[in-house]
Amino acid sequence: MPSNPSMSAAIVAAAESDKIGYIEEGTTALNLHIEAIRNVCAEAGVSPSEIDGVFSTNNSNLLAEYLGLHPKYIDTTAVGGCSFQMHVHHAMAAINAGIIDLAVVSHGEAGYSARKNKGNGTLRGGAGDPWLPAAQFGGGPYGNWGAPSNYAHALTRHMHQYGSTKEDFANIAVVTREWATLNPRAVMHSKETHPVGGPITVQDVLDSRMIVWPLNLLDICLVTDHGGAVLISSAEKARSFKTGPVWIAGAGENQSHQDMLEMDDYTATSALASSESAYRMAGMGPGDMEMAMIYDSFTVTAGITAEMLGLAPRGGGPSLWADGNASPGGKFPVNTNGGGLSFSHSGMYGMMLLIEAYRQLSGTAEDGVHGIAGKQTNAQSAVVNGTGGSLSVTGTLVLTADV
Amino acid sequence: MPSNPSMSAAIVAAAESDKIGYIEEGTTALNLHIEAIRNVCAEAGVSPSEIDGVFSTNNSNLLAEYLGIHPKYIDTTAVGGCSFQMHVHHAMAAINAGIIDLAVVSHGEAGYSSRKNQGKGTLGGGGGDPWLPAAQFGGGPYGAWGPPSYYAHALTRHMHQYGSTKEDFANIAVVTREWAGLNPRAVMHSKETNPRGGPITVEDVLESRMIVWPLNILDICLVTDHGGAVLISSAEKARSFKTSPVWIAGAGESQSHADMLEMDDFTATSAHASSQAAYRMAGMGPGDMEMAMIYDSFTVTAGITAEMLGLTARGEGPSLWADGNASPGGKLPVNTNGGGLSFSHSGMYGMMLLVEAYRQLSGTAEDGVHGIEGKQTNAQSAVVNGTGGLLSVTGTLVLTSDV
Amino acid sequence: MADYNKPIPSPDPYVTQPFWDGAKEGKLMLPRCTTCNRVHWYPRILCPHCHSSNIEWFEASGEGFIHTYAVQNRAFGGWADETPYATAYIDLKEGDRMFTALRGVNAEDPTSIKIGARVKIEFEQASEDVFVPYWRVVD
Amino acid sequence: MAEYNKSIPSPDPYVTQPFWDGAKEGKLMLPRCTTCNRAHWYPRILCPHCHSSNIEWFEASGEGFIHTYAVQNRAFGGWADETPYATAYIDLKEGDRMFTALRGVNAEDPTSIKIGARVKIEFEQASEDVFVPYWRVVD
Repeated sequence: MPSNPSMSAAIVAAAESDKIGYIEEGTTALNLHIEAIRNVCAEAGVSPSEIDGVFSTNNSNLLAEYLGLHPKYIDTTAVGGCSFQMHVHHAMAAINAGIIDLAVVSHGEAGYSARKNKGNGTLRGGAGDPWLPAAQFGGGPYGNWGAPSNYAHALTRHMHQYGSTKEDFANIAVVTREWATLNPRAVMHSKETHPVGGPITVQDVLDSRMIVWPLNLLDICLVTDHGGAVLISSAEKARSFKTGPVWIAGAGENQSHQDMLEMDDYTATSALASSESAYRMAGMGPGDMEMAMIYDSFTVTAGITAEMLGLAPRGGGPSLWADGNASPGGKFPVNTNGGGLSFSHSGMYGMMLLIEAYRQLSGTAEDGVHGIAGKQTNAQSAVVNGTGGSLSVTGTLVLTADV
Repeated sequence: MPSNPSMSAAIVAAAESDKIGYIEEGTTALNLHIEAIRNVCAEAGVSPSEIDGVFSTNNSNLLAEYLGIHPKYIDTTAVGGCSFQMHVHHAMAAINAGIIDLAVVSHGEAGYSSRKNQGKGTLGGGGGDPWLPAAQFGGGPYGAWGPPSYYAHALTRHMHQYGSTKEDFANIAVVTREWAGLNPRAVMHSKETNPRGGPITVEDVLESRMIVWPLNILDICLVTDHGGAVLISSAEKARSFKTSPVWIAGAGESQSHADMLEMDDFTATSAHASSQAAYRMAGMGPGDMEMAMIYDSFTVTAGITAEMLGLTARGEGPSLWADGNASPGGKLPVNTNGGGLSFSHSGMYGMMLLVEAYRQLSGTAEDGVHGIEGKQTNAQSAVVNGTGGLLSVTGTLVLTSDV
Repeated sequence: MADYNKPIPSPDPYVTQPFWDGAKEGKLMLPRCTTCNRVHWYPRILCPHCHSSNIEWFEASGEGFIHTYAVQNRAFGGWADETPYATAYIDLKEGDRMFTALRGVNAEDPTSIKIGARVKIEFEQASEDVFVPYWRVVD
Repeated sequence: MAEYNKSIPSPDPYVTQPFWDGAKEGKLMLPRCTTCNRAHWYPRILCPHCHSSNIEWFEASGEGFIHTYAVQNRAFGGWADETPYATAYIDLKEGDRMFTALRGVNAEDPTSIKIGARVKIEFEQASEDVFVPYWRVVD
């Protein structure tokens, strides 16, 4: 039963940036944020390193990276000037749930300087703020043009560090395609659904067009249209719907960086931390999982994440897919919808993971009503991992079937 | 003490948009969202009206408006493809705290169609999606150019409906300036801080430049640079800092619309609902509040919100500031920092409200170390309200000092 | 039309096309839910009142009333040439509300404009395909 | 310089100017925290290691090693003319890491590039004020 969170949390310090108001010499929104965080920590007598929850409008990921933090709760809710009251509301719920102990709510806004600086330094805008550290020193000036060109660097390093091979990772794409052939709605289900659909081999992956060495086209997810939604109910009401519940036994989130420039180890992600949180909350471990839905924007994403989730030894991520282990009928089904590689991936694949995990654990894979033979597994538990940004942020869930 | 939220919530349904994948006839991200929400509700056998928490990357405010619902928890966390796992994490904490009973996590992304549509219909972009309903039918085509040009319509309606006057609202600016006169860091503190600073009269407001009738420039907030931060700690640790705690006794949030086109009553905001939630959680009411920090992007924002927070009768918001009631030394101090009207307002003023409320209730107004005589009140409780968008979204907190 | 120097809406081909098609012919087309029989504005693929997908377009009266208004003394782009001008929310005779810039009013004298005043729709051609709806006070 | 057709970084005047000033003179300037004595990259007003604000700029060696790399076979804008080209993360001799496009490598043969290879910085003039750092393999 939910408990009233009143008085479960307190604001323990408040501070401003060094200067406020009409700052004639000019400033940036990022500097205002950082000054305020530094000052509030100084007043409270804590190190920013003790912060485990970051709340801001849009920029929590950047602020945590800038400060070198790895928060357990990240909120970027941005709905205008009341966002900060809502951040306090959200932080209270997170503290009440025992997810975090110390949150920062941060604000930095160069309302006045924006004019002088022609909109630069505002952290705003679709094209991005050209004064962002990553805009000055990240990929753009050097011809990085998107996720594939970033992620490729991780695969190079993994192969160097662990002696893994392109073939190892290509096999992830092959196995994932096997699942797609069992999903009539998968884009790459068959030659009927797409001219290049249907089964593929490791050789097909290696022979496919080289996009960014060492990533071939078939190492890379699709770019589709997709909409999805899930409903989450309180435990009390969870059995009152036409559809059945799948329980959230554990959940966790974490980040290691925002821009890949700040990624410490290119062969590891914060899925280690987020899955540890989720396993701990659930009182379960990787050995208790009967299937996995793993973010596969690229074969390298899935391979590395398998290691982080404790499903494969360090350096041996692709082995999870070897020898039919993760294939249809295998011991440990992975990405049973056909993955972002072969089912559908519109850019933010996390929702597809959720929907498939729900369907598998509620016995309704594929179409949400009944299971399709072969595709429907017997799994009663699943670890579900999402990865965002440039291997930057992760969220991991441990879900269990209703018994 | 926090309790483990494991199994306090369940995913009870999952569904997709009508079509997914390569949609050759094209679609929009908004349509994908709405289709998925409709479908997931149909599968679960619930009406979208039963949803009280909305989670999406960036667009929760729009989705709730589109569906005509008024959620109690709004999360727009957007950190890439893992955002949805994090939404589940956040929703679980909110359910565990008893804030909501049924959350929707929604995803809609026109990854494929966006090429065909030259980036339109994606809900993305700094310049905004030109296919958004509000872009086609809202203010832009008719010369509405920013918050003042929209908010003015609310003041016109308030005066029509309740017989209130421009003088009534102008007095809010006058009283707020009195507080700024006690805050050395207020932009409009005095002639020393700004050529136009120092005390003003109702006549000054009425004679100041007309920006959008019926809003004169002195009815409108400043546009400054500002950074601010607060730290929020668990109850257990709240007394372990150099600074002292101010307790979060109650918190609530709500929304009535996103674009003003969908605002039902131009003289009322969701601060009624969000403050009701906050008062209920706190077990307190408006009569228990000893001061108020009220979002004053415009005099009309503050005036209407005073009614919503239960501090005055309907239609009589500005009376809260009448007869010195809300002035320095008055019975119910309001906006003791000098407000967005005269202290500082960078665009999203909510953080300034929080910082000032913390300082008042911890006895450290103005500078965070000690109270300044006159400015420092004796208040032991405060209602703190933020308003975002176009009178769209509100968050309300009930804070109490440490005893 | 050649001199239409204000922002021009971008009709989207998936939802709002019937409105813009009607506008070309001088007709106000509105969406109505055939399940609950209520009109809504802006156009949607799901009724905001009863969440049905059964939405039809019909030709509306083009009549309404001023719900509230403001006078813009400051403006940008093409609208800067027209200051002061009055913007308003219009209560449609068929229900729900549209936004507009008012025609047939004296924006120099804001209080001469009356909440509740009767208005009729008219369309100004902004480009070959886009006719922007405006509302004119007829009282 | 006149023909520099790739995207040019926008130096910001509040934090990174010493770097760009150094670049004009062919020097690699790095920020270092004088409290914990560690260099960091990208430039900050707060040390990411110890959160001190005591940051100074110093002239670094301009030497480093390839940490990892990729070869871009697909590209946009000015970079499209240079495909395939190798991008890399460089471990700086003084600590922390920069991103770059590699000079002095054969990107046609990706595996000929070696992780751990020694690199030195050089600067290409992109505009009057902006000299973009690149790293050349010297092994």
